[in-house]
Amino acid sequence: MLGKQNNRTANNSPLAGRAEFAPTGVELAMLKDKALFSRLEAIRLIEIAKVGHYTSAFSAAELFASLYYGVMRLKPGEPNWAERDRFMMGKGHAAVGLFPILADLGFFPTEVLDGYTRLGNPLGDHPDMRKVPGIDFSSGSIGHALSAGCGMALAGRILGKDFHTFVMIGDGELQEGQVWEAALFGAHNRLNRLIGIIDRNGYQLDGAVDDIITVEPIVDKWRSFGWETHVVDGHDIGAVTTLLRSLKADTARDRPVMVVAETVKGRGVSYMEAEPGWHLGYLDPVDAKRAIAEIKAMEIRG
Amino acid sequence: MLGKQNNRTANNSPLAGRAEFAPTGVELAMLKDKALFSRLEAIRLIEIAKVGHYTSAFSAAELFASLYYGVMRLKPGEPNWAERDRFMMGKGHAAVGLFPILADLGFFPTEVLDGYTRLGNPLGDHPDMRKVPGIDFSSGSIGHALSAGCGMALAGRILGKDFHTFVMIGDGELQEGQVWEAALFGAHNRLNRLIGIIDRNGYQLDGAVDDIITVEPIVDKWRSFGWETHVVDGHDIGAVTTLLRSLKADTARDRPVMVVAETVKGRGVSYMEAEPGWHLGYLDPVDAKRAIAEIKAMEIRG
Amino acid sequence: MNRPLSEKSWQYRQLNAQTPGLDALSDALLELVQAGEPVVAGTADLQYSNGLAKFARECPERFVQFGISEQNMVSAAAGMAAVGLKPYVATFASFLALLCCEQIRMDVAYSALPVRLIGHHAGISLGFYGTSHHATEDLAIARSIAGLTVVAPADGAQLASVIAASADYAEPIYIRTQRGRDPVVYQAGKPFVFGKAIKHLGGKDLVIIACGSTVHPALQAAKALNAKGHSVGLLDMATVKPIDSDAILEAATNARMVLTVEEHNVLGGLGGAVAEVIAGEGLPVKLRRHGIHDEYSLIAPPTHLYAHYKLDSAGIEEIAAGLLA
Amino acid sequence: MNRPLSEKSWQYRQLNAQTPGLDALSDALLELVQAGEPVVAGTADLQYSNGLAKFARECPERFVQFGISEQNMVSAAAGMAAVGLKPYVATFASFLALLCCEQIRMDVAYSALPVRLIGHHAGISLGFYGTSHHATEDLAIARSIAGLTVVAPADGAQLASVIAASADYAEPIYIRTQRGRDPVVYQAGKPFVFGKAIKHLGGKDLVIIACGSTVHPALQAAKALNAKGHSVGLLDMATVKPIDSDAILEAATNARMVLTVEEHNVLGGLGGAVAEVIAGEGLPVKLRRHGIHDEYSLIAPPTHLYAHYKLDSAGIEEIAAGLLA
Ligand SMILES: Cc1ncc(C[n+]2csc(CCOP(=O)(O)OP(=O)(O)O)c2C)c(N)n1
Ligand SMILES: Cc1ncc(C[n+]2csc(CCOP(=O)(O)OP(=O)(O)O)c2C)c(N)n1
Ligand SMILES: [Mg+2]
Ligand SMILES: [Mg+2]
Repeated sequence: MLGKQNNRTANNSPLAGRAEFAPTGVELAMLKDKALFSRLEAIRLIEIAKVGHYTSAFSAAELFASLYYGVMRLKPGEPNWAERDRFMMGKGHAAVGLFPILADLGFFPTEVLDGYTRLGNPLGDHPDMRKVPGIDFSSGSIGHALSAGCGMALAGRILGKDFHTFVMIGDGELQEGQVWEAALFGAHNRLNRLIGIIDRNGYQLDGAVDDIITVEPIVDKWRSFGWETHVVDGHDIGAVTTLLRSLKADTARDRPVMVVAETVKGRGVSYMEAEPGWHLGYLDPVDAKRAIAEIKAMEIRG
Repeated sequence: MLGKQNNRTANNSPLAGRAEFAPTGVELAMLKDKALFSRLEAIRLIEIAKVGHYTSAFSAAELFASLYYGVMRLKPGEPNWAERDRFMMGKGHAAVGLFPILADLGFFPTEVLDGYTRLGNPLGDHPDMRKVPGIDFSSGSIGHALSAGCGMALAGRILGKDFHTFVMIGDGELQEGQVWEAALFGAHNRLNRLIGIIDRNGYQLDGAVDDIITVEPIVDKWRSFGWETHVVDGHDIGAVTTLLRSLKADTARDRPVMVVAETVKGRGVSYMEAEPGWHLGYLDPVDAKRAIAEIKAMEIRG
Repeated sequence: MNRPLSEKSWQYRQLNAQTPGLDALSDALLELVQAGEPVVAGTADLQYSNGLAKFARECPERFVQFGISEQNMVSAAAGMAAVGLKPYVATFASFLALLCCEQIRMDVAYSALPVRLIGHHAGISLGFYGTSHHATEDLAIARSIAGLTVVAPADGAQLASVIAASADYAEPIYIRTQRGRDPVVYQAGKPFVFGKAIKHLGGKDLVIIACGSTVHPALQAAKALNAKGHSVGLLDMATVKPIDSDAILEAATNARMVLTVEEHNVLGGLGGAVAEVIAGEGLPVKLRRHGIHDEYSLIAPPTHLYAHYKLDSAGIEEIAAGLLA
Repeated sequence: MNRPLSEKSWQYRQLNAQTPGLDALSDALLELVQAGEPVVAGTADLQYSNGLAKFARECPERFVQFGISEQNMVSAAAGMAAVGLKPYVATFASFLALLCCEQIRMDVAYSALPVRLIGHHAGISLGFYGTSHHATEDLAIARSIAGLTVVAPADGAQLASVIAASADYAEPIYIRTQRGRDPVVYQAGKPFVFGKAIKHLGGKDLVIIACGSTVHPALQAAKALNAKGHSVGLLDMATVKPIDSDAILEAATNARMVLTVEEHNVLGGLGGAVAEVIAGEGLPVKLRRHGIHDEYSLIAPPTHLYAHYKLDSAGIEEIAAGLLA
């Protein structure tokens, strides 16, 4: 289990991104549709709360859709199924984009969405594993998720299970030291069924990551920490799905893998893409309408 | 102050290690002597405590001697002198090798050493800035020191001072996430008067660092975190002193620098060098005598 | 999309402008800078939440942005203090008192350095952000750390007074604040005295002891009950540590009952501190500790939570009336 | 250097063999493994200090070495528990309860996962290692965290009983222990009941309430005083949370005075918990809280510190006698 790493270099996955893992045309259309759905629902839910993280959810919409409709092994009717793939996110504040997907898949009734953030409702700004079927781990305090994911992946090995553990983290999140503790631990223990995804949207709360505390060069950092590292366009849902499937299929890998998903914070709504201050905010229904129109037009835009 | 890094590559210090910074022959003899003195005194003090970190102090003996007798700007009679260079260490458990040096330099009376770890004495297993003149920052909880050093270096800049801040950290210490938070912060803020030194002795408490949680490749990690990084034989006190002096003199550097000092845990005592379990322990006076003889013979060994 | 957005839409960077109460911290710090104090202010990627964006704009050379690295922030602040600066560092109370608990103890409190730790959005004031963003443990944690002064100002004016008074205060301080929307309790400019409770009302039947966010609603509740013929007192225990034992004992000697009200777990915080004083004297007064009863708050907008947990004036009045019955 | 070393010399790896009391933890865990429990044990580069080296040797496939990454250890333990394991993770109390306070709250306690956190070498038992290695705040911190059970066994036998009882316990637990050199208080095999104080002696003048390291010396002090004609009781409050209010109230109703003794700050810990119960009932009993009086301990070998801070039997007797005078 422990020990020095073998000679396979950090980035030589023979399967990575191979065409055989690509979604079919029908699948691809469905996946794109689900990513739009996630965005549209996020707008609807935030209207209930009157404040929310639109842009953090939008940058991750293709990632959520790809994972839940195209990559992960799930039984929505049995949320605690022991063999399921796990997903958790350090950037828990993007949960508003994930809840609609979980409801859509049948983890819980869609009516629950309508009470988003209201007293007694299980759905808040951050995902809560004790309250929400389908949520594998709670978050909200940025930086814990990769550690929890290491624990899950290691437990899977100890229990002889073959599920995969996916952990999404923000690029600002890389400033939390605990992420690097987990990075060392995951590499040392060769947690080869652990797949991290960095939502590299370039922004955090107070501004551009590179202005706040730069985390570049991200790829060099993860390679130097012993992770197989790939870069992908995080809005090209076909490429994302192909890559993640191929990484799941690569049973010969001897280490964890990190996917750097290049994304745009606020993707789909022009003024959010252009104005990083939108990390948190509220859209008056008039503006929401225009945002919805833009999102619906994404399909055409590309 | 903030912003992207310039084009000077991570390792192109034009002055690093240049001969003009080398200690003279007389100096070199004195420095070597002080490193032996540190080890011998550590043995004496641990006999008072009846338990101590011999080997952590021995791997750092040349580093302590080089810094305090050959590199740092100090006024032992004025321990709070605002212009002094600062030193702190995350591996505070090696303080038993530093206290004798501080006393030798006149920071406090040497008699204080004789009460090491006794009730009411300021000297314990870890350095305490509130109690011990010459100690610039307290430690004992591994992982804080580089952050404190970042704060000092930044404060120096804000206050317009030109002192240097030296931070020694253990190789096991690199497993603490806070070290990597500080690494990002120091690089982002271009703390060019911050000089880190990793005592790369290969061992931590429970065994070899590479067996516990590997931190290799160390140099790649620090470079990918934006630090100018050098490797030196940590027991070649001439080379260490030359390098540290040249790094201090390099006023054109635009980033912090990390020196990876390759050392041997327990250096100077053969059975400690061979047996990593000596991280903590006690030498019966009979064995101490043999250890002392070996240390005194180091001068000849080389 | 070139049309400007509706006036009702807003984004994070406008939070400051929308919430004028958030200026209190920056304004007070800028005054210290102007007075020549070697102040630096820092935050961990929350400059709009705590209003330090204003300080950053007006005094960039004394502002430090730490990113999402709270522990590095606290230890680095200690390092800055060791070189002669007076750092004020701010983040959500949960990410300060809990996440940096050990750095606070070792580098700040044990080292006795003049660092000021501002834990804002304390208690359950972050509503539906949930437990990760709630801090109902921070007073207990901060109180257990030797050498750390703990204050919880009730409003922006009192916060400003605390900051002003902190300039000459040798000890490190943990300052627990809300979200910049506090109803006004105090007039600006009132000097703050560390360690002294502020007596608003004397009471023979019951004395309420509150701090921070509960002072205003408790005051309203006390007034309402007094209007109904009861004698209910109110003490603002703005300094939770060192606690003003004299004020507690005076209240406990003159009244039959004491009610502590805090936006915090009823274990170990303000109520715990008052219990220690009362039990230490063996006074026969009955103490009721009100707050969050050792559970995790539900999620909801903060005002809904305050109503649910009876931490608004109506709720406190109900609790107090129950004791008086 | 080929001659073997003297028998009096020793190194870290021999600590286990030198300190048989350290086997208690590993032995109890190995029993659970043998009973088929999905137990894993982990530590953060301290396997010889807590004796888990034995577990690691005998059951390597269930041992996890985390290196000097305590926070990763706690969150990863939560992740393991979420997949069905029962993780027991151990490190010095200061690096667990303080350094990982926020991870404990969020990932373990709020998530209600069956993680067992063993904070060893608590209090000032690390003597001249100093404040960084002392933990006189951990009980206050752990008590403030909702959903966390807090126990402080007095000796190896009680620790073993706690571990055995923990197998079927649904809640997360913080277990505060010493350095494996505790004088014997309990016989092996006594079943441990969470939440129930253990009454050693009844008392009419004074009841001493202790936990963990102070049970043994307090028992000796009580016996010595009783031999001198006093009536001094002793309760072992091994479960600090949830606290056994009934036992406290019984003691406080029958005795004139209560004395809590803890190797912990007198603010917020065992004494704080007892104060909350007593003041909550308005009992006129006088409570004296003894422990570390909101200061940082000096450094010295532990026994010297216990004498200095009056936490050994002679010191406790002196404090109690002062109250009885
Ligand atoms: C430990 C912690 N510190 C601070 C915060 C407040 N916070 C919420 S979102 C955020 C920025 C996150 O940026 P990034 O990781 O890049 O995520 P993005 O939303 O851009 O995907 C911050 C600082 C938090 N949730 N947790
Ligand atoms: C936060 C923290 N965790 C654990 C310890 C206990 N501890 C003391 S020394 C040590 C090993 C240090 O190894 P390394 O950093 O390599 O230092 P070395 O002695 O080898 O120079 C550990 C784990 C500590 N002091 N602080
Ligand atoms: Mg981002
Ligand atoms: Mg080492």
